[in-house]
Amino acid sequence: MASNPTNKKGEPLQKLSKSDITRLGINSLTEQIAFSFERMQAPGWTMNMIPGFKKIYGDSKEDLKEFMTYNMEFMNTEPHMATLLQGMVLAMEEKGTDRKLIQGVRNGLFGPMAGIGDSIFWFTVLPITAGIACSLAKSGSILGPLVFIGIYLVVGFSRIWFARLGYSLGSKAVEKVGTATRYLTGAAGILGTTVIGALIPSYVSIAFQKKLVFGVGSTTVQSVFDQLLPNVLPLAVVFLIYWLFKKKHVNTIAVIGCVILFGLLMSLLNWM
Amino acid sequence: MASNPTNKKGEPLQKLSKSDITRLGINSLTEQIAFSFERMQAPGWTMNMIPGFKKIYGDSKEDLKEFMTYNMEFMNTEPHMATLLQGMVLAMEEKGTDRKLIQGVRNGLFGPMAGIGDSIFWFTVLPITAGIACSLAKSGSILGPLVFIGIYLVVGFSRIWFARLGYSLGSKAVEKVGTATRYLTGAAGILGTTVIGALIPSYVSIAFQKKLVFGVGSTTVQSVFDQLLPNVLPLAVVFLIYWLFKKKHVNTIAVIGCVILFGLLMSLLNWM
Amino acid sequence: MASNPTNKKGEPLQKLSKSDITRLGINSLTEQIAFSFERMQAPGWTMNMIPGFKKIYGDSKEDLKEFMTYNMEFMNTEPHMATLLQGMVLAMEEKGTDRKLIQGVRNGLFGPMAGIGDSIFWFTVLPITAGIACSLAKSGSILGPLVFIGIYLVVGFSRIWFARLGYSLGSKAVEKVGTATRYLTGAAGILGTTVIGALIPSYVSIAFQKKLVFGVGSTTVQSVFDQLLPNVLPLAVVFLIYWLFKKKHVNTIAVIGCVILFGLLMSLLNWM
Amino acid sequence: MQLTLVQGFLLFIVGTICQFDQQTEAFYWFRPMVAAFFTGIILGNVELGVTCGAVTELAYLGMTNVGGTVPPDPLFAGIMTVVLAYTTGQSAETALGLSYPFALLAQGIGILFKTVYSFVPHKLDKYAAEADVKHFNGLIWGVTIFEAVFCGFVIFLCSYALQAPIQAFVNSFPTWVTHGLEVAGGILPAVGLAMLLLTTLKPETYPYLFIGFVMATFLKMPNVLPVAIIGTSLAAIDYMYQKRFDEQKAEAIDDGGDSDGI
Amino acid sequence: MQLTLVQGFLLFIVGTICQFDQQTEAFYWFRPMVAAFFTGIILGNVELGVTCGAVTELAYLGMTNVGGTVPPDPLFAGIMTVVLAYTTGQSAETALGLSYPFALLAQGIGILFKTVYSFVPHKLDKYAAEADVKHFNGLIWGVTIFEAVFCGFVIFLCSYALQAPIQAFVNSFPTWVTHGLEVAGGILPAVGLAMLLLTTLKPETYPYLFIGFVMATFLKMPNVLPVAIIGTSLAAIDYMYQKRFDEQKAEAIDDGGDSDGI
Amino acid sequence: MQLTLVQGFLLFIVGTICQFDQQTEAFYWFRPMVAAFFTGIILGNVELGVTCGAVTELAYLGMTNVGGTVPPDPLFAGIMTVVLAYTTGQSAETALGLSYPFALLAQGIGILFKTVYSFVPHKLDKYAAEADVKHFNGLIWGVTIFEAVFCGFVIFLCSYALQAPIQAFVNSFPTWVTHGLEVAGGILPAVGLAMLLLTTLKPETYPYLFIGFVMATFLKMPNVLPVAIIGTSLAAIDYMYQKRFDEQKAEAIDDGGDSDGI
Ligand SMILES: OC[C@H]1O[C@H](O)[C@@H](O)[C@@H](O)[C@@H]1O
Ligand SMILES: OC[C@H]1O[C@H](O)[C@@H](O)[C@@H](O)[C@@H]1O
Ligand SMILES: OC[C@H]1O[C@H](O)[C@@H](O)[C@@H](O)[C@@H]1O
Repeated sequence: MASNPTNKKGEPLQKLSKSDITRLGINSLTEQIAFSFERMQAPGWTMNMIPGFKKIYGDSKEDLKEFMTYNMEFMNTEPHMATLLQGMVLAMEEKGTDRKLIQGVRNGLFGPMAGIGDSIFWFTVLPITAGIACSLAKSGSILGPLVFIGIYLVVGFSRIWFARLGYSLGSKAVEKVGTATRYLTGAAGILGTTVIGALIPSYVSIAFQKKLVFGVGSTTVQSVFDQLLPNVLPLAVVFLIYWLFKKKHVNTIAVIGCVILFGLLMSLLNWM
Repeated sequence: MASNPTNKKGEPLQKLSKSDITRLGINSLTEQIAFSFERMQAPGWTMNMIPGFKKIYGDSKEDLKEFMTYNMEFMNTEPHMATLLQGMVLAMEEKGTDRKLIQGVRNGLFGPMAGIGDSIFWFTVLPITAGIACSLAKSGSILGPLVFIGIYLVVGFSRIWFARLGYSLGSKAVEKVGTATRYLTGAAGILGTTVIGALIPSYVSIAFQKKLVFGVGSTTVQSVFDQLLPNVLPLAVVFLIYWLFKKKHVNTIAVIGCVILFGLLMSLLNWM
Repeated sequence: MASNPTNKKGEPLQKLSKSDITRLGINSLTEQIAFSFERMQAPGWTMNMIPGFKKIYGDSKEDLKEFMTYNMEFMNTEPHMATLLQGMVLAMEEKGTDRKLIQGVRNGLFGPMAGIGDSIFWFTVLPITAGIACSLAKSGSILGPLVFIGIYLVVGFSRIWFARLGYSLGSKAVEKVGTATRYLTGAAGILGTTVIGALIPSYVSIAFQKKLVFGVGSTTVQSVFDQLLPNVLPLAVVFLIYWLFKKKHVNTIAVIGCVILFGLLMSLLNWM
Repeated sequence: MQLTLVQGFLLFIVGTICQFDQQTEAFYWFRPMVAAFFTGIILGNVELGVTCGAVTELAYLGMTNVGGTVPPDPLFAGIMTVVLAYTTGQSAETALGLSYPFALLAQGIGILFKTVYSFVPHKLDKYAAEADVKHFNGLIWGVTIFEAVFCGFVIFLCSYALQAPIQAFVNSFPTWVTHGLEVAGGILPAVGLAMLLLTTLKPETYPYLFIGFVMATFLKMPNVLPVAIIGTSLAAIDYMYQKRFDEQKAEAIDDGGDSDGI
Repeated sequence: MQLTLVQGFLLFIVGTICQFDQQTEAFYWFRPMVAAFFTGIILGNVELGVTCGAVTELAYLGMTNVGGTVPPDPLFAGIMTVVLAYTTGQSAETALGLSYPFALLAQGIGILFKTVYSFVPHKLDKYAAEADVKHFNGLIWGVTIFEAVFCGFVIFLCSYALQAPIQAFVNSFPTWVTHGLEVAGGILPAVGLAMLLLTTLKPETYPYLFIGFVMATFLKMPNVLPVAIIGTSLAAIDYMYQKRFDEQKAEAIDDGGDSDGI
Repeated sequence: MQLTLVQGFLLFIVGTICQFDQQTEAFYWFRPMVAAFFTGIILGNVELGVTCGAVTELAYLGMTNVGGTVPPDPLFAGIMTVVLAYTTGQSAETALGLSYPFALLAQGIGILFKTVYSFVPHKLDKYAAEADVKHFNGLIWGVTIFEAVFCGFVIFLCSYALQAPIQAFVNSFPTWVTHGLEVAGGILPAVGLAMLLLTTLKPETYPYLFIGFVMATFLKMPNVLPVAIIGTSLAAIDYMYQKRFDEQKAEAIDDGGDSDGI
């Protein structure tokens, strides 16, 4: 790390204030804007950080160019985790950290962080919030949607907190950032995988028709699977698709297509 | 450790016989005698060990003075664990171990040992014994109380065994005492915490009235908590009180007072 | 290890082909042939490997003598695991490994490997296969036995795969064989013990008669045990027999005799 | 009952706003629970909106765009379930079934946009190279708002303008097709989960997948929170061991170094 | 039915003995199961004593004096439940409710004694400084027996002498007060548990708290034994790892030292 | 119904084959599921065979010869249950009870053979010392086939030839004996499990025994597969730690060695 880093104009870098970080948190509510399959979240990711970057580097066009360009690389993670990473990036920029290193941290983390973020926000917060709201809403009470909206306002603005967390993590020595993120991704992996394991039986529903029997005898097909291991079919389907992705590099659209064809076929055969 | 330790009169220390230790175990049935909030178990703790100490140190008043004085410091642990510690103390006295060290071991251990002792005797032995006795007693059979009394006779006199265990642990090199107790408290902590976790839902009962609904709609308040996590209220209450103790240093009587006020309030509001 | 090992005739050792190993796998379907309490599986174990050994050592009677003799020592393990060990032994023979070492590996492994093999084949594959087959067969459908026979054809011929696995393990440096088997037995122990723990309640059935009450009161005897811990009797019986084997070195036939006497006694007393 | 033009227009506005939220994932207003609530207000039957929202929300819980995928659209499902329950007088459950084709339609639109918009980053690269923040931000906001308005307009069409023909088209589906799509819908969440496994599943985490699976299969839990609690607990236990491993190593190195002096 | 003087006197004796046991926690005769049994014998209705004992024991299971706290008194609850069932002819369950105020009364007395007795250790310090074992022991036994006899006497008052006025006083409580105290009684065990957590809860043990909690919430167990079994198993697993860590370290130091020679 | 001589003879053949399979444990044709199926075919009532096979298989699941023990014989149980259901016209469950003595008889025969055959390895030692493969293999196959044929013949006797007298003998058992044997049969699987524990139970694996036990006691599982899944998961977690311990050690040694140079 350079002692007393400067921008290309030779001016010393400025420090970000707490309100700059708060603003980053609010900006990043649009982190996923202009999403496309090409670069996914790169546009929003870059845009959100521009005000903070300008604060640090002043109006040096040269620096801004570099910054915008290297950030426009492919990027996709869970939005709250994106905010956290944005905080880390700005903190490292502020210290004049080598951009190779910043890129390394970002590219190494967005995948694993997506894992934890999705486990938390998509797969734990959403079903619990929805569960509570639905139980309130069942009889038509507006308390249901109001609670839902309320919780998600908090979840939305929690980005401010994630921005701060990321900023303070990023301010640590680079080495410590490494250790911290290693532990984080380790823990995240365990939590995420456990939750996904539990979601398989409740999210994926696939079962043979109740009345479907083997040609001979009256035992139903589904009962045999249940005898083997309840929910074995959802488990198998998830692993099958996982394998298609991982080993066969099939793309998502193709998989979705196959699923739909499979559904139609099963319906036609009257098997499911 | 001094080679050939003596008492203040210059007489060599004596060894305790097995029956001395047995006697210690029986004595310690009164370890909690004269309990007060000031020093809790210190009186009984000290009293129980006097016969053994006299055996070792002869009738040297000087030594006895010192012994009684340093033992009258604050002390509170689960009674069986106290017996174990008493055994350790006498063993170390017998070896002429430095009293600073003895005090260190005692003060370092009585807290964690309370944890394991309470987990075992208050929170595992009692509910199980009670459960069995109640199931026998339900229809009025005296087998219930007899079994209860019988089990607790064994539990009471098990102190003899604890005294022996403590004595043999204390006879080991001080260093090994350290290692052994470290492992012991580690394991104790895990066992104790697991059991406490399980007791929360069965011991603490707090729930909103069955018929209490939110102003709008007919969903009951309690059902929303159950939807979130069954037994979440008992869990929350335990953590709240834990936090009051730990961070706010509120004293027990005040907490009990608050709980009673809270109960009265909930009753008045007809919420619980 | 001798570089360029030879047989007693001074001829260089030959390599086994893939089909030799396949043949070993098929041969070992009879690994348990001529079983007696004296040496248990030693005869089949030895016999199965003779063709492979002859391939390596040619028709040197001297070598074959030695080979057959040291293999005729006591041997008992789960048959599939035996196949795996046979593969390892032939691989080591092929490398001219010292026979002391081969014997060491064999004698060190057949016990632990029996543990894992039995856990897998007797205690996991069998109940699951039987469960599925029975659910299909309940209404008389021949699908039941056919599925059973089908699965066990696969299980039987899986020995070919085990032979290959063993052969490739045995071809590794002896040191690595050591590490691999250490991890293997560790993992095997955990899996096996977990499964056995679960089988206790479902395989062992022992309970007092429903209507048996204590002399006084109407609480049934069995309900008290259930109150203490469901399935505590099966657990206790397994530990009792385990203790008889381990500490008292009682032999199996005697234990079975006692169990039968106990059953008759309980029946006579009308307690069970 | 018929929708009035004003209601159709208001739905256009709500649809646009919620769709914008769906693109940014800012406040989760694109979830059926919220979108259906707003629709209920517009149609003058809040209770219907809330009830349909609850039913639809639960059915679409697994429909996430994890990993950038596009599932049958929860926003369209939320709005159209209320609209169809309102216009046909059917129950929330039946309306949920009827709204499924609209969710598929919107899924198609979503995929289209995310594919076509692949030209956007290339333009943005150019602006970035010139540090032209104004055009950079302008393009980003422009395309996003365009997609939102477009979807809002489709909602207007489906609910008001083309009500009759669209419904006719939908009704022309034979039952086996509708049912087949439902079967597929039940399986679709597996795609999101498999996608997620691509990032979280490693040799070290495999065991935990099965622990979670077995818990959910054999314990009666109201939601996934208890599993998350256990998952966090197991992660914490592992974290402590990993930390001790590292400390150990550090100490060992130190001790190794120190030991020279002995 | 009325109690006779003899019965009142015998209750005084049983009360004194059991209270002494409560102070020393020697044989758990202060638990309702035992105290109620003795009371039943005295009242000539063993079966009633046993039944009331069972009901009260279960209700007061959580009432422990862990950490030196004083809960609503299980001894008074045990005795008075039988007495009240006997005198009022009510069921064990109803009598349990009626006995609650007496348990609170005794709780008050207990707290008072343990507070007032704070003077005792100071005196004992003096005797200790003089190695005066006789007075040391004398004071200890004296104050303990005094408390026991005092409580025995209160039991005598409550059950025999002041039966009528006390009951009148108790009956004057409005229902909301009695119910409120019951609600509080349900929460009180949390105090003992929280207290215990002060010693057992550490960063390393947190996960296990939740494992225990989830087990108890979602498994149907007759008591806490299965959790204790699992807790012991987990403790054993952790113990083995901790031991290996230490061995590793020791070896590493040795090896480090040895390696110089290589 | 009576068996014909041809049927008796066919049962002899099936019995011999399945018994040979029982001795080698090659294809599990000695399990009731298969043996009863074949018997059903021979008796011309496949459905009866299959149904009896299912009932018997479940009852004998725990009857394993783990560790070289000999349990009540599943093969005889499988065949005789079908035969008895066929001849007496009783239900499968009743026939299962009646077949129990035959399973005990065959258990006795099995123990006898495995004891008497202890002379075999001594002979084999001699052949081995002479590298006489021909006689070595010949003796092995000879004794094995002899045992199989012998058992096949006993099946022939039980099912056809001595039908009447054997049944008379069996019926002469008082109920308490039959019931007593059933009680013992329920406990017998404990022997196999205890035997297995001799090899798998170590200080390190103790905890897992209880984890498995608690799972099976408190979760409703159709079979042992979920426990095997969890067992594998726990084994994998432990494996990862053990591996890290070893790596750590290796590194520590290296680092210790390297540190000299610092
Ligand atoms: O999976 C990571 C991430 O992928 C996409 O960007 C979106 O669907 C997000 O909601 C998700 O969190
Ligand atoms: O908590 C430790 C200890 O505290 C007090 O001394 C008593 O309540 C004991 O019963 C308890 O075991
Ligand atoms: O227990 C090991 C082993 O023992 C005997 O050889 C047989 O019963 C086998 O089936 C078993 O696997």
